[in-house]
Amino acid sequence: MSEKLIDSGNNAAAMAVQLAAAEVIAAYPITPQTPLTEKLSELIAAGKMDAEYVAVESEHSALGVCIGAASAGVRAFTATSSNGLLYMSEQLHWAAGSRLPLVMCVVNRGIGAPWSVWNDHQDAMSQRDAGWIQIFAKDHQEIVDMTLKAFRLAELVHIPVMVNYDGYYLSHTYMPFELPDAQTVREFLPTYDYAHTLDPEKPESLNTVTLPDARNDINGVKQPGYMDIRHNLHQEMRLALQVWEEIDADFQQRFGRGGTPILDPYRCDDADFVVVAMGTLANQFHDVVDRLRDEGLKVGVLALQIYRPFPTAIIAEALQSVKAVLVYEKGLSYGNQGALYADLKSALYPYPNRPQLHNFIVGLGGRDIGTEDLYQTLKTACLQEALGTPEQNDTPQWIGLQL
Amino acid sequence: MQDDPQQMIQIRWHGRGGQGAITAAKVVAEATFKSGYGGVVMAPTFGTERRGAPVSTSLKISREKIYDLSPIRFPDIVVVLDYLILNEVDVTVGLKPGGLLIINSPRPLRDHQFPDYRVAVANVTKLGIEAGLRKGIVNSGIIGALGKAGGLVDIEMLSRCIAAEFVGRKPEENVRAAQLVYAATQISEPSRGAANA
Amino acid sequence: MTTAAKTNVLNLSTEEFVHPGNRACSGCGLSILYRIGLKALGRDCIFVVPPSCLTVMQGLFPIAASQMPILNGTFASTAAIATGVRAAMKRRGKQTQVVAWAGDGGTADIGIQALSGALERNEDIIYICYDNEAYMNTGVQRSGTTPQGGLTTTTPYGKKEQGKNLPEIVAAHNPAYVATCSASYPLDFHDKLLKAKQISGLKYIHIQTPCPPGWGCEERMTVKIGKAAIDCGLFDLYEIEDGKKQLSEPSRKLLKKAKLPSVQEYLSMQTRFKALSDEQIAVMQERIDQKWADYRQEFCAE
Amino acid sequence: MPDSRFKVLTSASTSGPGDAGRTGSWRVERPIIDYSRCTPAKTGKASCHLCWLYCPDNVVSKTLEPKIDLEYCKGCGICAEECPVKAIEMVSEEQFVKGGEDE
Repeated sequence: MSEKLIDSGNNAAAMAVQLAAAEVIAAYPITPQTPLTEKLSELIAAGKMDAEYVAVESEHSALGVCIGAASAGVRAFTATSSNGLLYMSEQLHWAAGSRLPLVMCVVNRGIGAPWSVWNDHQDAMSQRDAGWIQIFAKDHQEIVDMTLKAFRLAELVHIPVMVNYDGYYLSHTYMPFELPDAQTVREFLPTYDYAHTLDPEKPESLNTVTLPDARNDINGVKQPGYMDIRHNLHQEMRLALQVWEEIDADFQQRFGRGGTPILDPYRCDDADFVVVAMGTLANQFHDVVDRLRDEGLKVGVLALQIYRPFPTAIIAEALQSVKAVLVYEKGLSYGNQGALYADLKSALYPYPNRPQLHNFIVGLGGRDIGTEDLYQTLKTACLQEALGTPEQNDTPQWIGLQL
Repeated sequence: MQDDPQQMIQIRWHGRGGQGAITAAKVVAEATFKSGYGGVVMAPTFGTERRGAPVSTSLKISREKIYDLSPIRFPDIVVVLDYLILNEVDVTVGLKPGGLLIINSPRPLRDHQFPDYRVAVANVTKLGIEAGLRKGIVNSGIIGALGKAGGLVDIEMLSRCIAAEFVGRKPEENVRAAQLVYAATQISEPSRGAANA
Repeated sequence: MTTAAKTNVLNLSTEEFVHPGNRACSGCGLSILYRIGLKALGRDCIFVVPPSCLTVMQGLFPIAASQMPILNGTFASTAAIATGVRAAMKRRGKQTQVVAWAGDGGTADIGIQALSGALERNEDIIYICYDNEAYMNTGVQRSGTTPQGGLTTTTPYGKKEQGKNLPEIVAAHNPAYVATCSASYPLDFHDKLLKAKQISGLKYIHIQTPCPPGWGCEERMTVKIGKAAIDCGLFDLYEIEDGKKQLSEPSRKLLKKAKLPSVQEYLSMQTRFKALSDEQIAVMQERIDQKWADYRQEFCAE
Repeated sequence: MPDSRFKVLTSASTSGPGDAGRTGSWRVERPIIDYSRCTPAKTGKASCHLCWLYCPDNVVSKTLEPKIDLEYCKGCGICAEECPVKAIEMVSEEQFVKGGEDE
């Protein structure tokens, strides 16, 4: 039986991992992720979850343990935040390159220096090119559902998946959600399978040094070079979008929730102005949109649910004919612009009637994102008839600066 | 206020690190959720919590799903787990006129003059000891004051949720503390006659 | 103390697990170890290997020079990855031996954090460090175990600091088993592996591994030089079980000798030590003499 | 189960000889065994076999007349150095070059 309960986002994630029957958990404490792995260690110690908990000495080792376990044929899980994610960066690339179907929760937090324990998206954005699928949850229900779907996606396409959710806004916040029934989850999520499981009876040497060029194997069959392997990762990561939609459809049939695996629009149908954001920030815009709609402005908000692979065509189709797209994000590529903004701009470039684009940087290192500020900046952007120079239009606006 | 589905009730809790303000807010969140509120969001102070330092926690309650998780700026109710915090923190910041201020204090109600607000006072610390708790355990007791003055959830539901939260940690004594406080809480109406929040 | 059957060259298995025509250098000490070590470990093993000469020796995609299942991993995480493989074996109910096999850089330097963690948790793995006393795979840079005075490409006038005593660092974690070996005594290594397989918990084996290009010697001298290091008492073969240290035969027999050959003989066999001054060599000799004086006290009093 | 639409290319190598090609070509000196001195060959009894034990490249056989696989022998000379009866001589490969400048 599914169960309705109220709990923290970290506990929601832990319960999803328990339902997914991950068998090896390795993690290193870091705020605000810590309670998630505390919960898993507690579930395992209490015998409520049948798994190995490995208390490792670093995040680098945490993902190392998962790489070992997953390569040896067992479903593994880890979680981290911020500098912990950066510390395991090398392992992220490694897991993707060896096509390990891992799932990791990243409880998003700003990166030091200076130290900040508060939320933004810079940690995840810094790893966008690692070859991991990156999805962003907006509430506890999505944490649970996305985590379960992430395991299935990872294991179908053999690409690791990072489930992102906002530190504190979700991790430490209590809100209601529904926990699916264990038996139905078992039916939804088949048993773990890795294409190259380490096995003394079928020995293979995994992740061997690979030459720039294709090379014949001992049977004279041509095998890929490094670039071919990486091209395949890219191609299949693009193809994973489709699989993600299929998984969502199946999930919806079984659990009654879903339908917005890639884009989650709110009042976007006839909108002239569309806000694009990820995570809780997108939800925070609901009230703002309602208010501006009441004032007669045709505004909507589009939550981007999956950031890598970037749903280039899907989002461009959705936005190509609106007047303006306003990208609000909690991170940026320093010295340039918001990473999401730049991605969106490039996705829309081939379309002749592409909309105006504006970029807003908010909430870095946990800076309060006032709903009133969102309302004011959005309203101003919508009413702004006289446009500035291309460079001015393209320059990100920082909201909430205090100096 | 419960009849309007759009209405959100926002409660801000002030305590000290280690006093259990988060646990108290969690219990109330659970109780309101179980009483049929579909939107309940309890967000603790974000960041580095340290024992003894003032902390605050926010609880938003609504019939509908809550999308805005930003911190509470204009609370309807403020709960203070230790009256000494009144000297350190302006707990009434943003509190709507006519809003409710609940204080754990050994002093009588008349010593806590807030003309714009309804004020509820109980000696939660003392009643907790009477209920059989260790000195300084106030988080279960203060829920009784909120139950009495807030009118959101009945004391039976609150008691059930307290018992569930404190499993293995003197659940009966904690429930008794809440019930003693419920009975002892004294309430004064705003003297400046502001509208009810 | 656990004992294992004494293997000799005649009863040593002729089953081979490493193919000829691999990429190891001519006269490679590691190759001797790997070849003989696999005979002891047998087929029911999974290897975890960080970047090292072994990575290259084991073959370039799509050809593997070894017949074992191998997981090549990142440099710093050998012991962590091995932990994960072991956890998976436990979940799958398999007794498969998990063997981490790394160089001195991967063990003493970049990999020491993960090793220390695995030691503290007493993971049920065999961790083998083949110590050729510098980063040989990348062209002979100093490592934490490069001996004082040793020439490398990053210590062009000789290393100033003393090398880390890694087996002692490991032993301070109190793991199930610690042993030192030499590539020049492959049968001693073979039998220590047989013993390690019988012990649960973390088994650590540290092997001094001569490397002709790195040490500056003729390829044919690999075995001779390794033996010289032991004969002069510089490097000793021992086992530590239940916290008790015991010298292995090639070193134990030195206890009976009144005087050991001078370290100079060993040093002069290799160009890497040509920058050492007479004073430095004298200090080195003093340290060795003191160590053996202590050993005689420790082991001959029993 | 992986989705059949996905090829999942990785670097997973399978076992076989000669990853580095015919490493016999690395040799500058060739080991030549004098069976009249070699202990097992001379006595006809399994004995010694140190050339087999120490060979890093698995190219010496553990037979009464030890054989060296010259296809892969890298010519390190450890066998010659360790042979207790000096039965193995390292001979310059130049001597085995067929023909001469005319060819």
